[in-house]
Amino acid sequence: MAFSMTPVWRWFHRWTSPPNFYRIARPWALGLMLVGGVALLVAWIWGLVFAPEDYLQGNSYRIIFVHVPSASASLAMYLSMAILAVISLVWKIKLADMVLRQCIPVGLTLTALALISGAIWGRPTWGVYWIWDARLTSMLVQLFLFIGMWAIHTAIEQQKLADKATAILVLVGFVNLPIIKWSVDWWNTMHQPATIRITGETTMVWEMLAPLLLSMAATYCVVAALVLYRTRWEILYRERKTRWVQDELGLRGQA
Amino acid sequence: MGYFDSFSDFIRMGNHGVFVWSVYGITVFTILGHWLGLRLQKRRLVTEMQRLKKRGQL
Amino acid sequence: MSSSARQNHNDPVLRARDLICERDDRLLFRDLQLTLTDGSALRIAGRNGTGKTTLMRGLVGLNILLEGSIDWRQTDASPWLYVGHRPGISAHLTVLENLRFLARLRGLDPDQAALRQALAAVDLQAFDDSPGQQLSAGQQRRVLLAMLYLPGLPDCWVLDEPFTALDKQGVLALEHHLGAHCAKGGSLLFSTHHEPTVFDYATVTLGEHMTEGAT
Amino acid sequence: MMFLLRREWLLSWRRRSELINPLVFNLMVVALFPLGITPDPDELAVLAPGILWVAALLATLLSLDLMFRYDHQDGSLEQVATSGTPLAALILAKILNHWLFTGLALTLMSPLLGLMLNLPISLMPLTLLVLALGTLVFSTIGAIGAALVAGLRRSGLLLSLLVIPLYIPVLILGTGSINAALAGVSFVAPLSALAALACMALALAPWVAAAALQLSIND
Repeated sequence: MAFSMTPVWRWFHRWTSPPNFYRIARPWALGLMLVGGVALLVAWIWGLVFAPEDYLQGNSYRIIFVHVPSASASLAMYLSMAILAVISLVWKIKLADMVLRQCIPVGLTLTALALISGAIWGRPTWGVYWIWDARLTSMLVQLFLFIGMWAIHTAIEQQKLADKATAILVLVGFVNLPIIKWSVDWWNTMHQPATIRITGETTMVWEMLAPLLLSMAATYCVVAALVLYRTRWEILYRERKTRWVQDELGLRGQA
Repeated sequence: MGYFDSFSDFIRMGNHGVFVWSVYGITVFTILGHWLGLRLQKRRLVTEMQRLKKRGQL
Repeated sequence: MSSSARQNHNDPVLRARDLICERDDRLLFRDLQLTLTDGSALRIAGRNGTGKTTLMRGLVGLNILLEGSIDWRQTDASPWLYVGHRPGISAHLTVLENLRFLARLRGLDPDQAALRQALAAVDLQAFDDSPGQQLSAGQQRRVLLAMLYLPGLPDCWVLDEPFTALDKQGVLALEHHLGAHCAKGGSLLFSTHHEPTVFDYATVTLGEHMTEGAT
Repeated sequence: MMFLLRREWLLSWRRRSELINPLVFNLMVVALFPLGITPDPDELAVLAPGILWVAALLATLLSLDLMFRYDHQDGSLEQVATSGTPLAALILAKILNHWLFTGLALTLMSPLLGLMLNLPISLMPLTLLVLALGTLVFSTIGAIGAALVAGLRRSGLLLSLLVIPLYIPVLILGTGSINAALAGVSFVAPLSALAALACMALALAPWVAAAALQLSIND
């Protein structure tokens, strides 16, 4: 490819080299974690203490400041993983594989968190912990998809093969996700559930919306920081046989 | 304080306290879990590498 | 066939540069250069575990662990014919059906006589209607080798340990066949433990610089 | 392409005793539902579409594991991969063949099972049509999963984990069409969506599965 000769490409290659990324990811991870952590704290206090009660759902709606950010972040995570999968398969950037690998547990956690918070929220709203509501059901399928990625990466021993197989599966899942969402929505309307949507379309008052938006932004920061931290670990693990990692872990002085 | 009349009101959240607080508790626990898990993995890697080093297999 | 056409392009059948292969955190080889020209044979040698099979599989696109620049000469069809450790023989197809399938995959359609002739060349003419599962591992391998006796094959043969399943006579016959293939302008990349005597070949030995580095 | 199909067909025919298993499994799973839920004919009629679909889905899963297994073990796959014949062509042949021997067979069984579940006879033609389409998608998407795990040893369960989430739209649309007909409303929307899904899967899956299989051949 002619593109592989351009300075931009060479710069990109150097920038994504594991030792370099390991180095530059640290301040970013730290910064994002701090900003995200503080913002999340502010958003939560705002949402828990100062935001008014919902006239329909009472105080249980305050779960929204966890549920919606984690659900939205889990979707965003899926989108970024699909992009990473393309980068991995087309341009064969090692770093993309490492980030992708560590996105899996984070995405899995976010999806699980959205599901659990949704279920707990369901109890005061619907009177039961679980309703086969369209959003919860799609979320559940998304959890299955994340579990699948994790399972195949664990099952294949050769690192490189595991990476590529996972990337393929991510893309297949990504193409399927809108189809799944659409079909679940259709299924849901057909069975006409007698429910209030926990996150309804009703317009929210500003006092609720503001902390919600802040908590979403904060969650994105924390999630990005977590992925960076985990990627740093993945780099250490995969490059453990190299000199620079052993220096990094303080192993070379000892012998 | 804030929207609530008293601190105990805030904790009770109009009988929804259990639900709200458990969700927030689980969230905090999850974030901490990721962080602690990573530290643990890293420590395990270092000890494993030290063992390899001692045996001269590095 | 097209010996005149073949002379037209002077570029080698295969030019592989800066090959590197890491497996299970172990460096098998690096900075390996290979060039294969028309009418020549190249033997990959080396002890077990030095990456001979990995190298050959990588060259024909069966192993993504092999990295580096691998340039096969552009041809219409697949430029190579690969014989690996696995026989590629289905247990539930007869020997003849298997051989015909191997040919059809490469766009060939040999007639019954050509197929029987090829089977006779590996001394399996009596097994033509036996299902693959009734053959021993060695016999299955020989069915795959029978493919080499079909007309119209690609010019470059990549053979991983082709002599293992054969007796002394079989080895000698195959050596003659390979020699004839090269004499006709075909090229050959192969690995063996023994050293063929019938035709000329160059040798690349894997793992030598590695042992030097280790001790 | 024809010679690939003929080979697959011949191989499946000679291993036909193995191919009976998913069908027997299908029958047994269907028999479990009345035992586990209720023998009441009216209630069963309501559940019938779902039961038929879930059983067909599970039976397909059971048979998927063998799609590439033999060819991978005996080295046929690497002969195909190095021959110049595209892997996608082989995969398409395998998909069609798998559907013929598993999907179509399951479909043809369904009226009988439908009778056992008190599904109205007037719905049988629709059931046949929808199941035929749906099992085609099962085979097609399943090929991707089977290709991903072809190189692994204990892969059956893993394969299910990978493929089940991808089967959910088919299940929804398939049961949805029959349920719609059962309720007396139009089933055109889910049926055409299912057909669209089948076209899309058939067009894309062979290529994706070929990429996956190329990985699985590595060792």
